[in-house]
Amino acid sequence: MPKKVVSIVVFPGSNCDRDLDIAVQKYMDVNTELVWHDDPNIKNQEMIFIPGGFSFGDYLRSGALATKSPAMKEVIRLSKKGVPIIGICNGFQILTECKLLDGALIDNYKRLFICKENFVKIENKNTQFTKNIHKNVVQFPIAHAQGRFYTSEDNLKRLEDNNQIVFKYSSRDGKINKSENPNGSMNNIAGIINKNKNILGLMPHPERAVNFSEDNDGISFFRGLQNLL
Amino acid sequence: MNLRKLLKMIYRVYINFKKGILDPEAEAIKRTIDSMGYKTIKNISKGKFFDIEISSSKNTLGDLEKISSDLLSNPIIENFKIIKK
Amino acid sequence: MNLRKLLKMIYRVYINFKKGILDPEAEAIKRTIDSMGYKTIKNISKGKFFDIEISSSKNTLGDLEKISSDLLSNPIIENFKIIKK
Amino acid sequence: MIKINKHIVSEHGISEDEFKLIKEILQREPNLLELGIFSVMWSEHCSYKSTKKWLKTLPTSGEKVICGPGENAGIIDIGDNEAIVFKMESHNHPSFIEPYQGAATGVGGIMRDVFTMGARPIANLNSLRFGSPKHPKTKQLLSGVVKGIGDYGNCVGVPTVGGECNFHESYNNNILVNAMCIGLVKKNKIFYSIAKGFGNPIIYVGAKTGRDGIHGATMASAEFDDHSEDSRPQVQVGDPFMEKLLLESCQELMKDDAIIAIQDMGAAGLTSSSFEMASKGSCGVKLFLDKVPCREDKMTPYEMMLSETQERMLMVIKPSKKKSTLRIFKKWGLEAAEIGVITKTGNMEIFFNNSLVGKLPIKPLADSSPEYDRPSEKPFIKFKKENHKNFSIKSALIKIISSPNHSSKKWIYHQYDRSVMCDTYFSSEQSDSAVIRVHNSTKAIAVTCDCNPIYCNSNPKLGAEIGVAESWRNLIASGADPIAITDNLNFGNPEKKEIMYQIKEAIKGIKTACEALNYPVVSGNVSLYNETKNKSIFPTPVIGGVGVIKNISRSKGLRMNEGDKIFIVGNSHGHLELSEFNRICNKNFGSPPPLDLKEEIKNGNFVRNFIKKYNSIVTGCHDISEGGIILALAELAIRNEKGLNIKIPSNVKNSKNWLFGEDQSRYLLIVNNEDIIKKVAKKENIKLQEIATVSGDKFCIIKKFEISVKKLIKYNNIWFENFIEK
Ligand SMILES: Nc1ncnc2c1ncn2[C@@H]1O[C@H](COP(=O)(O)OP(=O)(O)O)[C@@H](O)[C@H]1O
Ligand SMILES: [Mg+2]
Repeated sequence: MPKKVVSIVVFPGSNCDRDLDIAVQKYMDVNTELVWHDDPNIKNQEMIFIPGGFSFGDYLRSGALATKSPAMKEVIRLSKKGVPIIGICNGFQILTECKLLDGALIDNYKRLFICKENFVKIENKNTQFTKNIHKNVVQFPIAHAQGRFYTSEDNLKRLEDNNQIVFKYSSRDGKINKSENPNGSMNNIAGIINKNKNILGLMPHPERAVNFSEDNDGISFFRGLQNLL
Repeated sequence: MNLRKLLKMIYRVYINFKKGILDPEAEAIKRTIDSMGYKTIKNISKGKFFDIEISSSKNTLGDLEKISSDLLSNPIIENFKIIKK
Repeated sequence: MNLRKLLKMIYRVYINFKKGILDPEAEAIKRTIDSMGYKTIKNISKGKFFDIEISSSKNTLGDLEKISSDLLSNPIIENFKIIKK
Repeated sequence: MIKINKHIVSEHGISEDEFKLIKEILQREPNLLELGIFSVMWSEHCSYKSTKKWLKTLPTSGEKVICGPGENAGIIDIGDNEAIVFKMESHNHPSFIEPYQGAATGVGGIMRDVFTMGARPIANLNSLRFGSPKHPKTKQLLSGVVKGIGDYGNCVGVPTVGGECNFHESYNNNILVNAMCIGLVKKNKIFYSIAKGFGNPIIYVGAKTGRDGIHGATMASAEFDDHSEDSRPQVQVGDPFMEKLLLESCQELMKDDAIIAIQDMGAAGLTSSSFEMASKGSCGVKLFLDKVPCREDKMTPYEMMLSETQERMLMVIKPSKKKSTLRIFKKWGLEAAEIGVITKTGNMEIFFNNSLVGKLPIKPLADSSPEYDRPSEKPFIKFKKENHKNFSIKSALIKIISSPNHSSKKWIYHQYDRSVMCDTYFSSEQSDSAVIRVHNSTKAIAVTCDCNPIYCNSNPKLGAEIGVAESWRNLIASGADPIAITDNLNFGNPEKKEIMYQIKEAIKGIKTACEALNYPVVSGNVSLYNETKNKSIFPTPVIGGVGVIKNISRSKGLRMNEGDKIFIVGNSHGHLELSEFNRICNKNFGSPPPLDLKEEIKNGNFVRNFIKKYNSIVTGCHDISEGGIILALAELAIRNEKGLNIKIPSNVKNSKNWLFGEDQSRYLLIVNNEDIIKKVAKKENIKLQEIATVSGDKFCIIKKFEISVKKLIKYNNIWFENFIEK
């Protein structure tokens, strides 16, 4: 049987596209199609990834300029049909700027780019994206300057009530407190899902946690996505 | 003065954070000002603006509104205001 | 209205790039606006502002000048302008 | 037309003799455009006039060297049809004037030097020197420079994997920002800057030309005076997004065989890039300046030729590939234009508005660029008499690990994306050198930057030798075979005899060490006139070393496990002069520790072979440098959050000297089997001493003192936090 094909949308300033491509092919056992941002058609609609990086230099606000790309218009259309979509880092920023996900990602509290290893607690294991990850706490690096999740109090409550918060920054043993919050995100939020549960956005980089050792947590993240196809 | 120049107009779009959003930059600046010994500065807030040169058309303001709300600002976190210069 | 309120004033400090300094952000925004199909937008430039609340003193403006040039702006690449709101 | 007079000539930094030479070459008076071109081409920055004579003496070839100095960057062979391209470059003056943009554009410039040659940048490093933390400008300079370096590399998506950052008052008004870039290229896909083929088009691509940094190149070579801070200097703004577009479009274009020659527009912009390409290919050039994409109105030929707008490239391409080339640039949203043609006249002919506005012979201009043998004289170093302090071992250790230079640099490296590209095995806080996997292979590259200006100030030759040896040692400690270096020579005003002495001696030191270690110089950069109000920086010849690790599973970091034993390889004599310990005691005089290059080689080869042969026995490795044995051990404890039981050998007479001494050519080897290492060392006649056992959570020197590792970590973190937050 030929392998399934997963789409990765690439912007001129994407820089995690190669890393994501490798992780997806290797651990989801699929082929990939890189969709250039000005392509209004996305042929392979099984699943779509929006990679990290600095689409259009992240000028104005991270992800803002990317929302106007023809490929993103198509992503928005497909999202309504329930196509699974995952945005990582800049991808998450783009999805919030498109209003496909709630809230906004603004300057880190200390206003500095931050790159470090981080622990992330899986808050909701009942999503199609997370149900196959065995651990409750995973280690994914973060690397961003605008990762502080913000939304209105009402919205935040709705997100919590609907179980839309999927990842939170935590300690190694899953404790969630201020000292483990790298960027000042509301309630340590690191990743959320939309109401229909087909669109996931997260700031940490699972695709960077697949190298050098077989028990890196990114591997189980991508392996766990296989059953979606 | 020629006609083309007449038809060009500049609008300024002001954008600032909505109330209640923590702006660590403004806070840091305030702390620095305090530490410099200026006692009269009570408060400081930050925003950005865009000067947009537009060749007039029927729908100048409509276009500007749309660009401002759709691209230049993010309504979840920011307010905008358009003023003719 | 009480007296304290009367004595407070708000100044706005506008900061923008000096002429001739490359502003890659404004250029990137302009390209996106073009690609969105707005033909009337001719030019766009960017700046920031600070709203500063000050309890009046003898040297309000002098203080503001100093803060603006020393802290808020980078005189090597930016100009500033202070306006009473 | 402006008449050239004495004043204009000197404004351009051209001496009377040089002006005479210009007239000889042209057989007439130059016009302003031509004078401007001469001035940038003959500036210290572009012509290396004060150092050329001495740089020529450096060893630059070797079995693994594919391309030595003279191109945009140096290239070494790492086998399997793969090569590593690397170079270091300074952006000192611009970073002092505008730290954020200065540092950012420095990173951009060095990356272009590397990807111009066909390589994909895989790692960035930087070597930073700031003034005293007490100096009012230091904090803002530090914040701006670090943010500028981070933002630029992060946006382009190249990991910034390491470097060094030190504070010393000699840099109060002249900080140093040296950026290094390492790229990976297929050996049969290397591109050079040799223009060829009469009639071939010259293509300009990238940012539009503005009036940025006109006279930037001459500025970088002229001593600062009191006014330069207020007089509006020309700073360039970097656009990392544009850089990313250039990088990707060039990579795409290079898959095809369209490019004949390619060169980034760095210092002296269009002038130096076009001259260098033509001069290397012994051909002529016609430039049509009306075609140059400009950002601003009414730019003059003088401005266009001298502009230093960033993120621009110049290339000569095959005429048949013009269309496909322009299509690729269009796909990436880049502005490209055909601005000239290769000719056989040997002249540079510059046209504007259909008239010839400048004509210069290329070869004579390049070949007769001045070369000076400036007088030199050993300086007399005065030492201020100061009150010496004394410290116990414990308080000295705490003082050192919480000092600006030895505090944790977390605040800095957290701002650098170290993990993008997924090939960073160790960033430099995890190992003596950063280790980057060669993509899709089991090979790796090790990289490090080193310099000890305190040593160099006292004895520039020995100091530079030690710098080279230390970089060699750092590579070995990471499990690598050292291959070659790049260097960045930062000095004061070469027209002063004492400075010229430092320069010559430092180059001699590099030469001596590189020859002994079979460690050639393949690229480099010189930054002179680093002085303000007659006060020069300490001589700072930064060495960037590159090594290869055949199998990444044999690379070593600062790792240790409970129960491991730690051994010292090499002789410890207790040399305290100019050590970190003496410096905290206010003793700032004396000589650097002696360096025996034979012993360096012997110990280094022992460690190197031992790691290779007994990989599974060696948990980690660390070189011993500033701060001596005790600091090296403390760094291991802090890094691993694990305790150590340290036993000073019984024959040691003065434990302070022994613990803090900075004798060279030493390593700490962390092993899980003591018998084998003892046996092998004995057989090879290597000095080996057992020093510690990994155990518990306390840093304990038996019979002296103990302190919890938690506390050590706190002391190690405290300085940066306080300095930045306040
Ligand atoms: N100190 C040095 N040691 C070795 N090579 C050097 C040194 N300084 C400069 N070079 C070489 O001289 C050439 C010109 O360098 P440079 O002017 O820095 O290039 P760029 O045009 O990129 O600024 C390069 O090939 C460089 O490697
Ligand atoms: Mg170059």
